[in-house]
Amino acid sequence: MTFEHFSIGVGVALLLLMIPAMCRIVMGPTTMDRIVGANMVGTKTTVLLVIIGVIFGKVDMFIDFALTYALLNFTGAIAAARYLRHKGRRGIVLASTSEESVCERA
Amino acid sequence: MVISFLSALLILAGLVFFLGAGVGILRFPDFFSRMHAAGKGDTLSTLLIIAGFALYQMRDLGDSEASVSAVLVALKMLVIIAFLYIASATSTSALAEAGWEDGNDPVIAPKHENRLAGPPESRTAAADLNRNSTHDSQP
Amino acid sequence: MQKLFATIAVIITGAILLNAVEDFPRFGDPHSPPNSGVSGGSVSSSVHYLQNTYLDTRVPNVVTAVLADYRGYDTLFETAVILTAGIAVFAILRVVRRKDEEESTGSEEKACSGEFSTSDSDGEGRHRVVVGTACRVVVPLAQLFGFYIIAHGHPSPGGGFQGGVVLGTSFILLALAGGLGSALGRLREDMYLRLACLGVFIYAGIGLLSLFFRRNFLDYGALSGLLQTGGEEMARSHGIFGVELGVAMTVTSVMFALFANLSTRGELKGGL
Amino acid sequence: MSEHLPVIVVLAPLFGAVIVGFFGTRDRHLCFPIALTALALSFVCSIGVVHHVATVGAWDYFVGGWESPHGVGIQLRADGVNSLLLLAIAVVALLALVYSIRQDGEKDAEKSPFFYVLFLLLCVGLFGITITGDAFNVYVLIEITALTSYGLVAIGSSRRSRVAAFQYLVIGTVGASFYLIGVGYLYLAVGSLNMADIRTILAANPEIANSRIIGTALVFILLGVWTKMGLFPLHGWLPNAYSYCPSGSANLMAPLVTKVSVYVMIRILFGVFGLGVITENPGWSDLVVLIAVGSIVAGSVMALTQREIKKMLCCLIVAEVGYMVGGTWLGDAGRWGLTGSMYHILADAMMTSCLFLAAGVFAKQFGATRLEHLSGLFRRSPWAAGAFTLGGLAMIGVPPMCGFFSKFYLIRGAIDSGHWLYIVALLGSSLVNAILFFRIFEIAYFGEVPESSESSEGGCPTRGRHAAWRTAPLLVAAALTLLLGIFNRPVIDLIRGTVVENIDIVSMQE
Repeated sequence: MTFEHFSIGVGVALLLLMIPAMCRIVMGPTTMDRIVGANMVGTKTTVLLVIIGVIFGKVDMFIDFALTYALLNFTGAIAAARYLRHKGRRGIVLASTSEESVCERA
Repeated sequence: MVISFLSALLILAGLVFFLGAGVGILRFPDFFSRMHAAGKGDTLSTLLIIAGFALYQMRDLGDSEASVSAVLVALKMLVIIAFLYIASATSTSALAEAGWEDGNDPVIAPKHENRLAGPPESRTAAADLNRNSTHDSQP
Repeated sequence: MQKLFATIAVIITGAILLNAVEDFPRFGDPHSPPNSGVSGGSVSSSVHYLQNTYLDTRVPNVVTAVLADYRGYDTLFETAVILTAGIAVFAILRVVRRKDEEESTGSEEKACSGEFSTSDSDGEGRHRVVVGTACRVVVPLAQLFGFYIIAHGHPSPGGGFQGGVVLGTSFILLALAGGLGSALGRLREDMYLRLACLGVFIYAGIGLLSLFFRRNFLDYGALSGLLQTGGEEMARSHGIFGVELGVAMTVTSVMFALFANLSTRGELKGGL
Repeated sequence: MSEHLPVIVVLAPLFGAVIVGFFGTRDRHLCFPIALTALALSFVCSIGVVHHVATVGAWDYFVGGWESPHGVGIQLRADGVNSLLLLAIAVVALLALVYSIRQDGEKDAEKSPFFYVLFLLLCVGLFGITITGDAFNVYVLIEITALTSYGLVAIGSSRRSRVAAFQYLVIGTVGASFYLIGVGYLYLAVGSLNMADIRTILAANPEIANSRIIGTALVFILLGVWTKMGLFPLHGWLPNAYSYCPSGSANLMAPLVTKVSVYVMIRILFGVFGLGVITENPGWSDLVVLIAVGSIVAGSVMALTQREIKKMLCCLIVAEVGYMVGGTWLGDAGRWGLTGSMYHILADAMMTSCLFLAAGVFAKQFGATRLEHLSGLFRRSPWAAGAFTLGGLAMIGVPPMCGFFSKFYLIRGAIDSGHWLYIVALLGSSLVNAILFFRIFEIAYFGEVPESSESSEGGCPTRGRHAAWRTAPLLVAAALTLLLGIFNRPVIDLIRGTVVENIDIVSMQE
């Protein structure tokens, strides 16, 4: 087994392991949960880009993509956090979240 | 060969931690513990996997022809690692704070509820309102 | 009713699109018309690009050469599209104040345009400390990386659009970390509007230079008369780089302009 | 420099826009002179292009010097039709620009530089679409045109204009993406983007020309272009967008954007797919003529129900688009329908420009936006009234005006090909136009001057301040409407001589 095959295996495993995060994006229950899931998927996409580079034998090229993607992912997460924080303080999300926390507590 | 083996070991360790993060984000009961799983497991697994690949790039360092670009690539991977190390922690912090102000409440065992109610001065009025309403609605 | 109509329209569109799939060339077929030209004789332009790019322009990356040289006329207008988007958003959203209000806002912007303002009036100090400290490390590196991408359009996938996005992101990060005022202190509003225009001007201006050497528009080969080194091929390579700089300027400033105007509803105060 | 005229036509407004954006924010009084200089340069260059085309013949220009037979670079091509359209665009844009000096008054003065930037960029898009010989380049320029149009519609401060701009944005984006899908399919089938190159490939390889990919590409390109021009079932955005935007923008967009889309349709049909598309599929072309008839009828009926002047004019645009699409698809042997459509693009640009300028003058100077406001108005402003009358008569199709000749050629083509329904719709729509305009003439010339006219004048502070700047372009537009009709012969000869004959040569080669 060469390292390329191993890399493909790692990539597939990463994709499979992303499924829980995807589930969290779909299930919620709050918007913040979805953003946490999306952030996790984004971080792993950075890794996947490196792996794709290894598989294609062009790591020097894909490493730039990975770095750019990581930067954009970081900016996106911070922006989402800032944006939703304002929303929550204005009391828009509260109605649904209070019900959710009641359910979980009960 | 040893280096390949070591890097494979690092990558597999990363996958294991990522599995932990995945289980955590799926199974933990409230936002903050899920955040905890995602933040820690995700960051560590990413660092380990990329470190594994960086190590693999250095496998034939003695070969003068390939070594310059290989070292460059490995250095770039280290830059990614450093960046993710900062960025992941920061975004986790920002998201957790946003979640707190958004009105997410941690799930707390009933007997500790009063003790661990969180720093009172940072609680927004909205969160307090939320807390009161949940108290009222409980049987 | 509307939904039903929309569904039917979408299904019909999809059916028409899929109708032709049967006649498509095989995926990755080296003999398909786009890859090798029509069997009737004429060579496809892609063959020409792959065979002659390095000879014509001394640029190893075919995509960059096609983008900025062979089809540079398209890219000029794509840059203009980005400028248009920035100007249009500005013209629609920006809230313009009267004279008496302007004075007060001017002083306010001055107040918060210093260093990373880690303490805000509305008690967000803690958040600003963590994100602000991280961004103090990240932003300069991101900007350096942006310049690297712009400069590396020749050998690797990169260039003005991508590098401009990274540079613009760095300014957005600055705004997220220290408040919009701190970012506007570094890239003022009249500055970024001018920079966006200047980018397109640089692009079109480099193209226009070749007119003075009695060559066609955007024929960078004419620049060899100015540069005096390396012949026409190197002149093309340098021309492509100059053009990428112009694109990067426009993209950077328009990205920041969009963020600033959209996140504050044109007030340019407060924001995220 | 004279060998670069085709590209300078496009570049002059681009540089103008950039310079206005750079210096205009500092000194707002620079905007208008810079914009005027840029468009005047375009105007002069387009005269040069028309002269060259009329004396020498079609003019190819290869951007970047990539003179390759198989479309490596981007080719510009000026021929009998599009050089004239370039001239028309330059004229209409100049008139709209002169009209729009300080168009917003003092209210939004801080934003006026950006109005000029968008205005000039819209001109870049229109000039570029007209002169390019590359199918993908058309898409890029359609995007510029569309984005600037959305901005120019939404720049009006009212809430209605923002809503109209949003509708326009959604539908316009769908149209542009349809065009892009079509071009993508086309490239997949032939491997080239150069229009002339695609034409030769399709003519040489009938098995490609008859494949489903090409058919789908044609359908999507046509759908996209029809959406952009507001043909009948796809016209929903048009009346709101053009009537709720500031009159400075409407004067540029209403006469030109739809006409340029019609031109794109004609160029794609005959420069890329070939005339065979129409003549070999009589069933489909009959259907398209039927749609065009529907567009004419719908536009006329909608216009009858409107009481607002600008909205009525917008509905008439829908009908006019029907004329041109129908004329293009007649498929008559004498090609008179096609000639009529091409001539009508120019004529309609002039007529619509004249009418919209007049409507703008009425709205700005007398606050008259609805028919009943016009009562007795024409006696108070005889010059504007005279110009509006000329424009209206041209729209109806009264002989010495340009509208008559385009209808004459369209009907001649329809008789040749036997599309009687189209003739009926054309004549019926002329009748409706006559009803509409004579109703306006009656109200405006013979109606009672309202008692409160003095106070309404007091309510319009802009009256008289820039009245001369607004009336002068209106008079020029009216004069051009008349002149284009009287001297129609050389224009028709140029259109017929260069393009229609070229099409015949190509279709004979097949």
